[in-house]
Amino acid sequence: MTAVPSLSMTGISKAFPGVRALDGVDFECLPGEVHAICGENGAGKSTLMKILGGSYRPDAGTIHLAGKTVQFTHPRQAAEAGIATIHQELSLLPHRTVADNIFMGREIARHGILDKAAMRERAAALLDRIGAQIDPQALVSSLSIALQQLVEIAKALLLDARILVMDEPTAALDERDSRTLLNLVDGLRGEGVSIVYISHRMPEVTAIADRITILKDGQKIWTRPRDAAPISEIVRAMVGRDLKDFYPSPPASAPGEVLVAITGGTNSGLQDITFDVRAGEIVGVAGLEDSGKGALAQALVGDVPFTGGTVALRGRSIDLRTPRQATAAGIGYLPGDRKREGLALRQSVRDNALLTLRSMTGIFTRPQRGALASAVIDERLRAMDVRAANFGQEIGTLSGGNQQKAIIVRWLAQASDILVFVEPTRGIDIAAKAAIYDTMRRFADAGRGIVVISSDMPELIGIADRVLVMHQGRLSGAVPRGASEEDIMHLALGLAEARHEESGA
Amino acid sequence: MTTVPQTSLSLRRPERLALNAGLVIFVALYAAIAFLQPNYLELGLFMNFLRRAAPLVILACGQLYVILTGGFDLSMGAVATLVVLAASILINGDPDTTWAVIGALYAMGIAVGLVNGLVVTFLKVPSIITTLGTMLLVNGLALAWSGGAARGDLPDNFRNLGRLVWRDVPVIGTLPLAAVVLAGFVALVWFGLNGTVYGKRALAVGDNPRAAELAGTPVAATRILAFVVSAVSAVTAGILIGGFSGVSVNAGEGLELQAIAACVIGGAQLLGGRGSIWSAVFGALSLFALFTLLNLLGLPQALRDSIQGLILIAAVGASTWRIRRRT
Amino acid sequence: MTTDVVKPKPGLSVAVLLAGLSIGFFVVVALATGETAQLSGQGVTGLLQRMVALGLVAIGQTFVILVGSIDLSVAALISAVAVLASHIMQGDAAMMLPAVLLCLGLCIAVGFVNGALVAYGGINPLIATLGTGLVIQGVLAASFGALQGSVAREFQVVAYGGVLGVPYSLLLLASLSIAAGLVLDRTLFGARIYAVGGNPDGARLAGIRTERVILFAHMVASLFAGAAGLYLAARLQSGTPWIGRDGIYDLESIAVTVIGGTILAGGKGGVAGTLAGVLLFASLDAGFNMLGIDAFLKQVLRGAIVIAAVAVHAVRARGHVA
Amino acid sequence: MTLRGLLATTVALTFASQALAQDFNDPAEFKKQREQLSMTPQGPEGQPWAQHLGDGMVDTAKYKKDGQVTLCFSNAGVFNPWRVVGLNNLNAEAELHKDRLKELIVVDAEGKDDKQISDIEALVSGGKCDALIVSPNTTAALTPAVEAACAKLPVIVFDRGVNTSCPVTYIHPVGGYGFGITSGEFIASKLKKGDNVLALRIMPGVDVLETRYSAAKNIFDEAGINVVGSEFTGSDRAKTKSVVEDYINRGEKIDAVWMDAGDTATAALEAFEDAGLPYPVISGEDQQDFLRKWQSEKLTAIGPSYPTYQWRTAVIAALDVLDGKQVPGPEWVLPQPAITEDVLAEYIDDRMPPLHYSLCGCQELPGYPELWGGKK
Repeated sequence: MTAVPSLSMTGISKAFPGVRALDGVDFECLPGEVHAICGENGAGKSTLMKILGGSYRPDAGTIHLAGKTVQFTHPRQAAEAGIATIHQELSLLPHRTVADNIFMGREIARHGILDKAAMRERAAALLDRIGAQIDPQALVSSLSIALQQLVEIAKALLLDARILVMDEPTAALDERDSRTLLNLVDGLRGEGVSIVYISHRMPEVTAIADRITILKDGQKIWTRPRDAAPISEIVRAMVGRDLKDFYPSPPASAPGEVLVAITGGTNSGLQDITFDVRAGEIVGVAGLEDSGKGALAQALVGDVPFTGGTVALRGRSIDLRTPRQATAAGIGYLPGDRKREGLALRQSVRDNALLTLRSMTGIFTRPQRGALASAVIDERLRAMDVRAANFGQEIGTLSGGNQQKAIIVRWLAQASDILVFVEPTRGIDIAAKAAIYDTMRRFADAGRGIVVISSDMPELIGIADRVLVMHQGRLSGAVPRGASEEDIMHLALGLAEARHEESGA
Repeated sequence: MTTVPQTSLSLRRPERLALNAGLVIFVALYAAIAFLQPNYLELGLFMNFLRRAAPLVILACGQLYVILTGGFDLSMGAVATLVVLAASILINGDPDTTWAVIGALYAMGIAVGLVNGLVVTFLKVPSIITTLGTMLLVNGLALAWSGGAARGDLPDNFRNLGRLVWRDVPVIGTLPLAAVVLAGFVALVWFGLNGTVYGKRALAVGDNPRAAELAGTPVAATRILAFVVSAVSAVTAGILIGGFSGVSVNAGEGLELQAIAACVIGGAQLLGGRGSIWSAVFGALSLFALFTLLNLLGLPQALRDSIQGLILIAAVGASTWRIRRRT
Repeated sequence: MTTDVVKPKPGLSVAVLLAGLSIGFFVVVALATGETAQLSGQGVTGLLQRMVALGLVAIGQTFVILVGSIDLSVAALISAVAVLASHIMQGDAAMMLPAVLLCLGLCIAVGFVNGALVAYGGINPLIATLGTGLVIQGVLAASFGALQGSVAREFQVVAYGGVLGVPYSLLLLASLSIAAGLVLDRTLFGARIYAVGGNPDGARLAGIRTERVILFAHMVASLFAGAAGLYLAARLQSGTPWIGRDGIYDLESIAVTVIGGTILAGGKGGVAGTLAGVLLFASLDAGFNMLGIDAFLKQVLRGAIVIAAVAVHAVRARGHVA
Repeated sequence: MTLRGLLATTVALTFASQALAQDFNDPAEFKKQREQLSMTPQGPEGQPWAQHLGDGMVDTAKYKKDGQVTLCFSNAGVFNPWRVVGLNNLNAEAELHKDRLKELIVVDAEGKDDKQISDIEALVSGGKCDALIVSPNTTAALTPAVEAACAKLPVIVFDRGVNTSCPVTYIHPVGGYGFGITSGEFIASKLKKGDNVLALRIMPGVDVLETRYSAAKNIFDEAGINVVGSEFTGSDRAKTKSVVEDYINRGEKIDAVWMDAGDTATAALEAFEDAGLPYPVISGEDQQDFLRKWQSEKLTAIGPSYPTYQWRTAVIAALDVLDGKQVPGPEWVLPQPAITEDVLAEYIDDRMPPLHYSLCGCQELPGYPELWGGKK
């Protein structure tokens, strides 16, 4: 292709206090091209995109759009230049309608007066174009995360952008919704849109991208066409070494006694959930976005409790009405949305790791006594290989992987029996992923159990000893280790009744 | 972004700065006072300064608990007023009942704190509205009970708490009882935040209540306790105010905003997650030193408000700027 | 994928419910105490007139709360405007226009300072506006001696005149309410306010100059406070530096706004709810008078009602509030 | 930038204010009140609330109304102890006239001008009232509302006035200058030229308080007494005590304390006690706590007053008007006695609460002393 690149960034550098985020990075994207950027967290992907989106100003380097030099000082200018960004974190207004959200910042107005009818019509048309059956008049807060993601996409399309930046657009989506999205991307490519695609999901990247660029430590490693970049190459370039043993090997011995048994668990989002978790076992839970797998996690940790059925821990019936009760019973929770539900961002790494211990001990406990002592928790954090210059630093400054490890330390310190992981590696780079999988395996091998709920099917297949599949609030079946993605999808779509049903072991 | 060792240094600094900000402002203001009026360097006058600042410092400490957990307590001033009026009515001139009445006052304070905490946590009414409501309610109750004016005098044993000054104390010369109460109270609230796990729970709850809840923190109890501590500190301050100057219907007027301002000047962050007991202590001392300085300067009364406003904005602006600079 | 269509006007139902309760209370009390004259046109006009000053301030407060900020300086600004207006007019009708313009200019300036401190200075709005309020109050009290005067007789028509039995002040409140409602619902500015209040980061990424929106919202709030100040000057003939503070317009305007269903975090709510909250306060005032409730007990009841009124819709919220 | 701008404005306005400060110093009024202080009141002996100074009377035959009547009272508020005692007086006086009074409707404006205007409008339009008593929150603000009420029914105004002559009568004691004259002259008589007096005031800008200070200041200036400071205390005891302590700590010699209201007088005295200093000469008011302290500590003191018995007068006047009797008017000036050492003992009543105003004229009223918070 010899077309003029619709986007060309050359020699982009950006430094933050103490960190060289980008160092002379070149990047270009042709019209009708999907160009993926891969790299570990901290490699500089987001910074590069924030510069493109006008949120940051580069220290050095130039940006050309269709050959013309541009300089952005506010996201608005980038938007006006035809750059649309779909952000990793949803930026919607929950109390406003879908139409209001799609037109946020770009309302159709004449002399400052909104033309609501026109906006509704165009919103409906846009939603139609991406195949989303969403009423433009619906409140965003009434939509599922997946539908909200589609609203985000509609928002970006509104611009008729020539350049579309998608930063982990499938992070919140399940397999089916992800496929819809990838089809959409394909369609946009056909319309001549340049798409910058950022994702940690390798299969997705190799399926959709025309070219792939690898960033590491703020520098570009290489840019290659898709065919010249097999996954193993990509991973090696990102991590700087081979990652052959990505998933830990399965346990040598069979699972032990039943740790927790749920019988007939029911609430507004769940029906008749019956399963158990044995000592030494990692149980995966798969399902589409609205299958109830999130509700299952919330019920297990007492956040949105079961209203019917029984939960027994080591044979004893227990109540799980609040997260505190679940914690006391030995069930720990690693939420999918780390920033909103997992971390106190302005507190230190150490404080976050100690949060549960401190919460469950008596209120008059001395803060430095026994397991609460800084030295003890620091040792645990080091053992988990949480990388921070100092465990007294605010956890908000750490990478996602290190944050996730700190939360794991929180529950290890509490000596929980069962850990409920939701999307344990969402937005986490590959090296940290491997470490987290390893920790999960070791945790289970020590005679404890894990329930891992994930939308990342290769992950479930790789880590779980068996996978429960949910469909419309029910368990539609279970598959043993070694099952294929197709088997799981079949159950998740409700197409088969318990093909691989098995009784607990 | 890769973490480079330097960042950790710059990240650790704010903690120390938060402590120092209030202290620095206080030392600067007190130095200015001493420059204008050198005898303020005498221990006796410093003790007297502490005696008078004691109620505000105590209120700020209580307010800090609530601020750490992410809320506000606007009802403190009303509680202090209630305490003064209720004490005069209940003691009714009989010094023998003083200690029993003080117990009853704390019970009332705890009741107000519980109401605040329960309404905020279970009825989900934002604390600024809840405590505005209880402020009106408690103030109204106090006035209705007393009929709108002081109903009796306080006996000397009650007054002594805020008024008594021991003279000829070895080493320090004079020692006001209020300063002892202050030291004791600060030690207690310091212990609450630093000597038990409560302080860290409160910070986590103020920072991210949802995350804290999912990590097993008793969020409601943590919040409620903060309001109770705040109310208890308002009772203590009320007792000192009543002791210092006697009964009046406006004993606590406006103290809640001063307490919030004090915490903020000392470096605590509104809406939670940042601050230490020293933010409250030195913030309050700074604010009180400012009042004293403005008195000494003999500026027109009205302008003192203006200057207080400017200082408030400047102090918060400076700490905002510090936080911004490192992110 | 299916969508449950949740209709987007929950604010209106809060408003209707609240207004209904307020009117119901007023009517029941009037009938029970035999004060049927209060249900006449004149009585109702009197009830509505109790809404004007607080209503004006509260509409402005609604703008800043919607944008995720808050304004504690309104009380001081009301006093400042009332004092300044009467000082400039000195009873001279010819000075009406200059006085009004100058007052509104002052409001714009104060709103600008508030907005700049909050939006560009990043200072917590409670502290920023508490600070500017203190500054204004101080300057005002210090200069009060120099700023005496009274408004022109002709200007008092704003408060005491009317057409067909409807006071101009009510028409003023009604028209400004409708205008404010339309601005929020139908204009670009309104949409931006909801966007910035609902999700400041998202709004910024969507290309909205969030700082500017916050700045303008503060200017609107100050202008409405100014309108209230001018109305009070007309009604009271001259301003004193305490009318704002004595009226507790700062905390009361926040309370009625929140009672009306606008959430303190911003991004949800509207003028209709706020007005319903104001009507509630007016009905309580009038009703308590008819019932002859003791001044102190009134305070107790009002405190309890503020909490209860907010609790009614807050209690359904999931998650934590601070 | 903006901050500096604000500061500049602040400073500029302050200087302007000092240059242009409004004059609460009216020599004619000063002279008039000085004369009134020494006048012999007319009316029943020993009942100062029914007495008046000067000769003016107004005819009220046109308001005469037979049978039981309803009185309405629009109160500015009960935001200080003086008004609390006053309201009790008014209620108790009404109690005396049960046979004539069908109802006394009291509405409270909570210190808000705007509310008081609405309250008056509602009372007038309610049609229940036969006469209206108004204690205005501020003079100018209430004028239009009172004017409108005058057109419908007889209006009696007391305490603060209104800028209209339409009320049947305006009841008030001699006034602020009188208060300042009594206290100022006493202090001047006890001090030497060049001695220091500290003035403690409630708040600036309030007419009835500013005139007290201006009168006293005139007298101090004449006598060559040095006013070391004039401080506002907001009627707050803690603040009063702190302010006085600050002056003492400054090493200032304070020979006398002048106060424009006595509710924090004992707090000011405590500052001297705590510092181990002798009590200064002091002018307070007629509050019980001050009088008791005066007696027990043998102070050199005076208690000028702004008597709360005027609240009784308002009801008396209203009923007289409805009886068609002549009443003193258009201003009903009540005597404004001061408590001096000679009569101190008779004003002390140990049953009463500390902030009870001794010149309430309420000792004979039904419900005394419990209604005023006293012990039996």
